[in-house]
Parts: sequence; C-alpha cells; structure tokens
Amino acid sequence: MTFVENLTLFVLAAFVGYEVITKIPTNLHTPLMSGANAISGITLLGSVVVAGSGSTTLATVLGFVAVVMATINVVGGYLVSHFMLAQFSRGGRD
Amino acid sequence: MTFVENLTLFVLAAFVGYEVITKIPTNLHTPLMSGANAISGITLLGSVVVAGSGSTTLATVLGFVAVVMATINVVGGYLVSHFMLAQFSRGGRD
Amino acid sequence: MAGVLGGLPEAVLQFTYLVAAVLFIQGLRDMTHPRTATRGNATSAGGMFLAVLVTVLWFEILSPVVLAAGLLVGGAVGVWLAVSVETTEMPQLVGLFNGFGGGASALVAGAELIDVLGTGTQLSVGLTTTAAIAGIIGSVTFWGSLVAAGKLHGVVGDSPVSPNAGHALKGLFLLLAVLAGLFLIVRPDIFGQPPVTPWLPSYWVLVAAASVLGVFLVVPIGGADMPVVIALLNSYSGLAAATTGFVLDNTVLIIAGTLVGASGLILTVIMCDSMNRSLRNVLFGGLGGETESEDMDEIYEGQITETSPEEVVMLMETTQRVVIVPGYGMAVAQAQHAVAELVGLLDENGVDVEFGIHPVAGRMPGHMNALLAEADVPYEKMRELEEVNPTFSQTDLVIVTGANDVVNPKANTDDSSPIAGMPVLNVSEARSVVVNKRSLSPGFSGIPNPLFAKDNASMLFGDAKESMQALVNHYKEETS
Amino acid sequence: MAGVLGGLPEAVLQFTYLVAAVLFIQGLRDMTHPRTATRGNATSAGGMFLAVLVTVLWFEILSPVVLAAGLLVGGAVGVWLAVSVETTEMPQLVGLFNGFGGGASALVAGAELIDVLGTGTQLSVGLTTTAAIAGIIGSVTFWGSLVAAGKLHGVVGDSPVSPNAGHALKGLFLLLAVLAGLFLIVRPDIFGQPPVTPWLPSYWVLVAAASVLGVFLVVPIGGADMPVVIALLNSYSGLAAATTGFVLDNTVLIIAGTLVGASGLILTVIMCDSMNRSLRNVLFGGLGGETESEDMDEIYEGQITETSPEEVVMLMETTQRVVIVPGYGMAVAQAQHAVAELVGLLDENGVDVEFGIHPVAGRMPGHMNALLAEADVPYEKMRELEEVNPTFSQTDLVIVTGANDVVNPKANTDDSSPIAGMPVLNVSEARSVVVNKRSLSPGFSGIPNPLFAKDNASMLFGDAKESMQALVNHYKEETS
Ligand SMILES: NC(=O)c1ccc[n+]([C@@H]2O[C@H](COP(=O)([O-])OP(=O)(O)OC[C@H]3O[C@@H](n4cnc5c(N)ncnc54)[C@H](OP(=O)(O)O)[C@@H]3O)[C@@H](O)[C@H]2O)c1
Ligand SMILES: NC(=O)c1ccc[n+]([C@@H]2O[C@H](COP(=O)([O-])OP(=O)(O)OC[C@H]3O[C@@H](n4cnc5c(N)ncnc54)[C@H](OP(=O)(O)O)[C@@H]3O)[C@@H](O)[C@H]2O)c1
Repeated sequence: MTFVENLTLFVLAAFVGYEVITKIPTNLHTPLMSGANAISGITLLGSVVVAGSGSTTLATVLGFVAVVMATINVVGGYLVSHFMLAQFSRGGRD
Repeated sequence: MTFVENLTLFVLAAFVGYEVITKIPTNLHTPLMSGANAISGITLLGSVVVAGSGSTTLATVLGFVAVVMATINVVGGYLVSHFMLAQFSRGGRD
Repeated sequence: MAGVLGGLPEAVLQFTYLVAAVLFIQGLRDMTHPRTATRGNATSAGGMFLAVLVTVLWFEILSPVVLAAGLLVGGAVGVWLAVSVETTEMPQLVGLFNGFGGGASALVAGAELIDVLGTGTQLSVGLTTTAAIAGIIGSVTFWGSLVAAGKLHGVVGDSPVSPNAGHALKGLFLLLAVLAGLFLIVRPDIFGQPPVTPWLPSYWVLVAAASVLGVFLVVPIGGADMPVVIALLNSYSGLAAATTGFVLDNTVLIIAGTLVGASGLILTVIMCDSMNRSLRNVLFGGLGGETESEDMDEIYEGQITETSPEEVVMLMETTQRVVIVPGYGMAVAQAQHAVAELVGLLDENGVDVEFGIHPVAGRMPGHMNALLAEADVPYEKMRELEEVNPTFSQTDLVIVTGANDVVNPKANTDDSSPIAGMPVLNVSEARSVVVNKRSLSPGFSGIPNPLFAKDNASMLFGDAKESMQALVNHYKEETS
Repeated sequence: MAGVLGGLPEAVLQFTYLVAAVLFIQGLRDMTHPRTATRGNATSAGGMFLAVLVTVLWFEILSPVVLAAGLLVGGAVGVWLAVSVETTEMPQLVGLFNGFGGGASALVAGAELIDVLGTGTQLSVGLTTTAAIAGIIGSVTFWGSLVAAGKLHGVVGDSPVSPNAGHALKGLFLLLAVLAGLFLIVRPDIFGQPPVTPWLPSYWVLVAAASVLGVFLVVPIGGADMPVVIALLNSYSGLAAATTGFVLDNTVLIIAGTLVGASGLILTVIMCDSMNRSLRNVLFGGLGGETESEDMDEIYEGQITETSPEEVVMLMETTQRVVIVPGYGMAVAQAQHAVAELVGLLDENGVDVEFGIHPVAGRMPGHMNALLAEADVPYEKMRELEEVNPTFSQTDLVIVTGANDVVNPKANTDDSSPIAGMPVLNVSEARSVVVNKRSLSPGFSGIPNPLFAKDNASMLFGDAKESMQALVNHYKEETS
C-alpha cells in the first residue's frame, strides 16, 4: 500500500476511535484504560515475527525479550480489565 | 490496492457512518436525507472521466448524459439541504 | 492519461481524495446539531467540489466542451429545481435527485465498458462484474426513484397487476438482469459478433431488465411508504458508488459511497421502526394506503361534535397550556406560517404553547420540523413524542392540524390494526382536543380514528391553512 | 517467508487482520455500557488472539522454541501480575503493562534493523525513519511508565533537580535522541565500521538517550498526576504501533494503534478538563502535590468539631436521605466493602442512600466506580457530579470518606487556588456533613479545605475502613 492509503486507514480509524471512545461513560474509564493498553500490545505481532525468524542470535534474543514484554502487556491488560468488568456486571444489574 | 485493502476502507467507513449518522437527531433527518443523496452524486467523478476522455462518440454521449444527471444530483441535493438548514438556523436559536 | 496536473505524483491525487473524504465525514458530523448543520452541509459540498476539481484537472480531457456543457446544464437544472420547488414537494424532489445519481452510475459503467473495448483491451472479470452490479443497482435506483417521486407527486397511480402476478414479474426481470450480467462476465460477445460491437448488447439488456424491475418493485408500494423506498434507494445508490470505487481503486468513492449506504439504511430502519413495521412488509406487503371497508359510520355515528373557529378561540382564552400537533395535512395546506403566527400570539399572551411532533408525522422523517423551522418557529418549542406525551394530562387544549394516524388511539388498543404497536401522541389525555381536517376521511393507513368520537374531542372541519388563519384572526380580535 | 499457512494467498492473512481490527472496534463499542463491557473486553481479546495466531502460523518460524518460551513466560507473568494485584494497585499495574508494550516496540524496531542488516540488504530510509520514531516513543514510554508506576506505588520519590535544570536536561536528551535518529537515517555506519556491525550503535544511543529522557520527563511530575501521564503514554504507545504499521504495511497495526492513540488522548483530555488544568501545566508545571505553606492552623483553629461513630449513627437514625462521597482515601484503606455494607443497612431501613461520585475522585477516571462495583454496589446508586449536586439541599447527611479535594469549596471561591474552577461536590448544602479521614492534612492538591471548619461539618478521624466498620457495627446494634 502507498503511504496515502495507509494514511487513509489511519484517518478513518481515528474517526472511529473518537466517535466510539467519547461514548464510553466515565465509570468505565478505568477498565477502558487497561483494555486499550492491552490493545496497544498489538506490537506483539512484530515481536513474534522477529523472535521466530531472527537470523542472528542478537535479534533472536531481542525478539525473545520483546515477546515476553508484549505478551505481559496483552495478557495482563485483558485480564485486569476482565476482573474489573466482571465486578461491574455483578454489581450493575440495570 | 488489493480487494482486502479496499474492503478495509469499506468496513471502517461503515463504522464511521454508523456512529455519526445515529447521532443525528430526528428533526434533521430530512436535510440529512437530501445531503446524503448529494454525496451519492460522487459518481460524478466517474462521469467526468468518461465524458472527458471518451474515445468513441457513443461513450462521449453516454458520459455527457451521466455528467448532466450526476451534476443535477450533486448541485440540487446540496442546495435543497442548504435551504432547509438555513431555515433551521433562522428558527432554532438555542 | 495526463491532465493539467498530470505531472504531479499520483500521491497528490490520492491525498486530495482523502481530504475530500474527511470533509464528507466532518460535514456529516456537523449535521448532529441544528446550529452547525448549515456549516456541515457546506463542508460536505466543499469536499465534493474539491474531488470534482482535482479529477477534472488530473485526467486527460479529450472533449473539454462536452464536459463543460454537461456540468453547466446539470448545474443549471439542479439550481432551477432546488430553487423553484415548494417545501411540500421536497420528498419527491429528493427522490428525483437520487434517481439521477443512480442513472449516472449505470451510464458510467456502460461508457467505461465501451471505452475499454474501444482501446482493444479484453474486458477483465473484475471490470465486467462491477459494471454489472453498478448497472443493475443504478437502473433499479433510477426507475424506482422516478416511480417513487411520481407517486409522491400524485402523477403515478397504483399497480394495475395483482400482487401475485407482480411478484412473478419482479422475479422474472430480476432473473433476466442477472442472466444478462452473467453473459456480460462470461461471454461479453453473446449478442454481438466477435469482436464485440461497441454497442455491447448484453449490458443494455441488463439495464433494460433492471429498469423494468425497478418500476415493478416500487409501483405496488403505497404512496405514503415512498419516503422509506427513497431512503432505501439512496442507500443503494451509495453502495453502487462504493462498488465502482472497488473497481477504480478510488478511495473517495468507497468512503463516500459507504457513508451514504449507511445513512440510507439507518434512515430506512428508523422509519420502519417508528411505524412499527418490518422493511419486508413495507416493500412486499402490498399497498400501505389500502382502505379497510371498516364500519366508520358506526364508530362516528352521532358521536362527532363539530366546532367553529369562534368556539376554539373562546377555549383558547381560558387555557394555560396548549399543545399543537401538526401532521401531513399541514404540509399539504402549507399552513405552517399561519400555525406559527397563532403560536406567536398565544406566546405573547402568556400561554405556555408547544408543538408535539411525532417521528413519522408527515411523509419524511423530520418533515414537520423542517416546515416549522421554515416558518421561524424556535427550535425549543418543538417537542418529541417521549417528551410531550407525559405532559398531556396537564394540558388544557390540544390542537391537531392535518394529523391523523399519529394521534390514533387504535395503535394502543387494537392489535389487529395496521398501526398496532406504533407509539402515538396520547392527545385525549388533555382536557379538550380540537381536530382540524377537511373531513372524516382516514389518513395514510386508511383506518378510522376513534379519537374523533371521544367526548373531549371536537372537529374543526376545513383546510388547515384557512382554519388556522381563521383562528389567528378571531384571536387577534378577541385579545385586542 | 512461509509458515504453516504460507501456501495460501496473501489475501487470507490480510483478511484475518481485517477481522481482528473489526473485533477490536466492536470490543470498544461494547465498552459503552457496563452490561456489555465484559463481552467487549472478551471480543477485543479474541481479536488479539486471532491476529497473533495467524501471524505465528503464517510466517516462517526459525526458532519455534524461543517463540513458544517467550509467549509462555510473558503469559505466565501477565496472569500472575493480574491475579495477585490489589484493586488499589491497579493504576500502577496498568502503567507497568503499558511500559512493557512500549519497550517491546523499541526492541522490535532494533531487532528488525539488525535482521535486515544481517541479510546484507541496505537499510531503506523508510525503515530507519520509522525505526527511529518507534525507538524514541517506545523507550520514553517504557521508562516513563516505569517511573509513573513507581511513583504511584510510592517507591520512586520526587525529582532531586530543580525545575529549570530539569527542563535543560530534557532538552539535552531529546536533542541527543533526535541526533542519533538522524545519524541512523543518514549514516547508519557513523559509530561502527562500514559495513556496519550488527550492533548498530546509533540505534542504541538513540534508545539510551530516549530512556533517560523518559525518566526526566516523568520524575518531576507530582504523584497524583500519574494517571494523566499513564493515559498519555498509553496514547503514545498506540501511535508507536501505528507508526510500525506504516512501515510493515500492516493494516491491523495501523487501526489498532490508532484506536489506542485516540483512547489515550481522549482520556488525557477528559482528566485534565475535570481537574480544570491544561495538559501543559500537568506535564511541565512542576509538582502537583507541592504543599503550600499556607496558614492551615489559622483556618482550622478552634473551628473543628470532632465526632465519633456513636454520634454519627445517632445522626443516621433520624435521616431520610444520605449521600456518601468516597475519595482516594477509601481506595487506600480498601474501605469499599465496609461502605457497601453500611449502604445496604441504610437501604434496608428505608433510608434513601446514594453515592456522589466526582469524575476525578481517586487516582484514575472511574476509580471509585470500579472499587464500589467490586463491593457489589448496584450501578444505579452511583450518581455523577451533575446529578447529585442539585440534591444536596434536600439531603440530611453527607458522609465524606477519604475524599478531600473533590469536596473543597475553595474551588468555587478562591481564584488563586490550584483547583480554582474545578467543579466540586457542594456537600455543605446538606443539613450536616461528616468527614472521615485520618488527620487534617491536605489531599492531593496540597491546599487546606475550609469545609472542615464549616458549622454543619464534623470530623470523624480515623482510617476509612476502620471508621466505616465502626459505623456498621454501631448501626447494627442500634437498629436490631
Ligand atoms: N414521516 C415519515 O417519515 C413517514 C414515512 C412514511 C409513511 N408515513 C406515514 O404517514 C402517516 C403520517 O401521519 P400523519 O398523522 O402526519 O398524517 P395522516 O395520517 O396521513 O393524516 C393526514 C390527514 O391530513 C388531512 N389533510 C389532508 N390535506 C389537508 C388539508 N389541506 N387541510 C387539512 N387537513 C388535511 C387528511 O384528512 P382530510 O382528508 O379529512 O383532510 C388526513 O387524514 C403515518 O401513518 C406514517 O406511518 C410517514
Ligand atoms: N481520578 C483521577 O483520574 C485523577 C487523576 C489525577 C489526579 N487526580 C487528583 O486526585 C484528587 C482526588 O481527590 P480525592 O478527594 O479523591 O482525594 P484527595 O484530595 O487526594 O484526598 C484524599 C484524602 O484521603 C485521606 N486518606 C488517605 N488515606 C486514608 C485512609 N487510609 N483512611 C481515610 N482517609 C485517608 C487523606 O487525608 P488523611 O491523610 O488526613 O487521611 C486525603 O486528604 C484530585 O485533586 C484530583 O485532581 C485524580
């Protein structure tokens, strides 16, 4: 894809993000923060490729550390939001 | 662009459209309808290319008719919404 | 291909298209509030202007005169139609515009096929497939919208064929169009000699079949359902533009087309929901306006109280709170200015006066709001159904003018009526109700209205504009 | 490159990424309501799983053991941290996770550069530019988040350098990082021998400089402003992912990264707005928690009424409506369960009891709601500022527990105070106010609170959990 095409995706995603996030009520902002944080672990995709296919030892080691860190971010982030939200759906029966 | 890349644009635009349109209040639905209708005249871009560069007479004639029709849609649509909305901003001073 | 700007890198064109797409989105976002909506419409128009301008400058224009003539003629006709048409005729005008957009898509697809053939290139499957889709949707949109606009304008009548025969005909022509499309894709030469004649017969067979289909689809639908049909066709024409964008790899066509597709679909669903009907029922359920031969006389017999402008003005003088419920009749009679004047007078005399506006009052969503805004009624006086319904019990007087179905209590009580389940304005909870219309004849849904026979209701027969003007005149006399 | 699925057309990978992107968006859309939010989180996690799975299966994995080990170790640590951490420590945990994400981005960019060099290819400008951006943002995010988490956890103190020296140091290291980035782009060989050593020194100089920058950026910011910092860094890490997506032409990285960027930015703006401060002021305004040596004694001297749990319970017995205002102290003391029990008892005895929740009570947006939900308080009992403020004049008793700034009337009256203009809960409009905290020491903003000296206010000194438990016990005795 060309740069402008990527930019188009970026712009559209920014509109979607803005419209959706501004609709989320304050009381869900803490789980949102940790959920969004988990999504930013999408960089795990890059880590996976680098760790798995690293041709030099150095790249493999860096990739390994990157995978560990990104996975902590993803797994921990989703779990923490899940725990918080589970409490909401217990408490909030409306 | 590949088909999937175009599809990605389509999906993102559909999300943007859904989020934005559902926020528009009922009393603006008539101007929205005519404004959206004007946007659908975007097909004018295709008509322009065909009418301007038609290599055969037949294609040029078809292109000419297409340009006329699409321009009516665009110009008329935006004007009609404009008239309706101008009334709103006169009447609605909140 | 190289036009005026042809020397620049392709990214410039792409980027300009992205800017246009952003302007469309921003324009729609500004439509979420009446204060910013005018600006939003201008923003969207700016996006369109930019996109057309860069296209004209970018591509090689072999026949600039043809192009300029097309733009001028189209622009002049568009301006003329927009300027000369009455507010009541807006629905059909929007329908007409929409049809032209669809027709243009169908023609562009055809011209593009001919152009490509003319250069001696093979027609690719991608090109023929999308051309077929754009051809079918575009032709259906063109003819469907024309019929819809004609019905709204009262120049096209109801279907002469029986519903079942109609369904069979629709199936037949759909099949024909699809077959022609398949031939176009698989064997573009089927009706012509190889090498294919530039007339490309199979494409025009497709267009012809889809055109007939468009007519047959819309003719059997009741006139009052036309706004739904137009919104749906608008959605289709957006999707046709998006489809074209897929073939041309044109981002702004995809994005703008999809936005319109979403808008049309959402409006369709909202309208169906507020009428409490399914889309299927609207499209294939036969005439919406069909009149049940129900025992109207029995319901109304001896129960109807008639009133006069004088009496209504006497009522008005002792009230604290008045709610006015306008309907389609106000649009037909162009009574909005008289109504606005009446409201202004009541307001001056310290009466708390508001409008109760049903979401499907009139013939388009927001129809009443647009008319009342035209007559300079302040935005905050127009109350929606949910806001106004709880206030009727504290209201002294309701004046219903040209509305019928939206105040029909049968929706709440009679499960078998065509409007069963539709939320209505419960005007009979007010102390007294005055209904202004020309006769006892039913509204769009064709059913009688027990409201007219209620003890606290009285009828003010007459054209809405004349009646409202009479109220204004008498009220002025009395209060001055 | 060919993995398990490598034989399939590229479109399959692209399409799966699109599905993952849709799942992320849908997950966020479900977050708009507590009822659907759990499902939304799961949907988003499903998208992540899908994206990772297809990536693992698609690309050639030379060292499957390394990859599997990394995923296992990371997963185990993530689960362990999430399970073992207290609700009060959530803010710092989220900060820590965010730092790890940023760090991973920086490492990936480095490893990618080394890999490309290893294949003997020239480093393209596009690659080095984005690598430099990802390296700077990633390193700043990693160290900044670590410092932020450390401050929230109380293990990192305040900056030892003066604000001006601090600004100079920030500028210096930013310059260093940018210079290293430029060298990486223009002359990747600058610190090594040509052909560049696989260690690629300029990239690591960049990482080192950006790391120091990250520390210096966050250390001078007051501990209580850390949530804003974490939200902003979260936005950064999203943008870093999107940047990487531009180089790799990876749609899901662009879309997901942009969503996170938008989310973090919006949360940052919302937090600043509800504290009535500019982002600039938060980031560069020096310590938020700095204590003015104001004349607290003068304000409080002889004006403070102390109360006891027994007295408060006596008050409670004659009230019809109680509002509870929780703050950061409730989180510190983990008092939410005791508070919830008290509310349950009041409810049973027919008292109308609600929570008044300020948008920035606690240390994260929605902090109080999350804690109270953990203690099974029904959603509809938690009222926001605008809802609850008009009701205080009809409220008999307000119990403030562990809150301070959010009930400080100075925000309304004193233009020079650091919280001037911040909307607060006007609790003193109620008949009586009981404030529960451990001392008269100030809250986060470091200013005294004239509320404590008001005639209708009395102080219930003590740890929030113990005090609330005492209220529960006495109330049970009295009412049984
Ligand atoms: N708004 C939308 O988007 C939309 C879309 C599709 C369908 N619809 C349907 O349209 C209907 C709208 O309800 P509605 O109550 O507004 O209208 P309605 O039920 O169609 O009734 C309109 C009434 O106005 C009266 N009228 C006509 N011309 C008049 C004139 N010159 N002066 C005074 N009265 C006149 C007619 O009675 P007389 O002949 O006795 O005067 C008629 O009963 C609903 O059934 C709705 O489902 C609406
Ligand atoms: N929510 C957010 O997103 C966010 C983000 C950044 C900043 N902030 C800031 O944080 C502040 C939040 O206001 P707030 O009223 O919730 O908190 P606060 O103003 O920080 O006051 C908390 C009070 O709780 C008391 N406390 C501490 N531990 C306690 C314990 N164990 N038991 C009982 N009381 C205890 C403290 O007094 P003692 O020491 O006397 O007990 C302190 O005065 C605002 O200034 C806001 O701007 C919030």
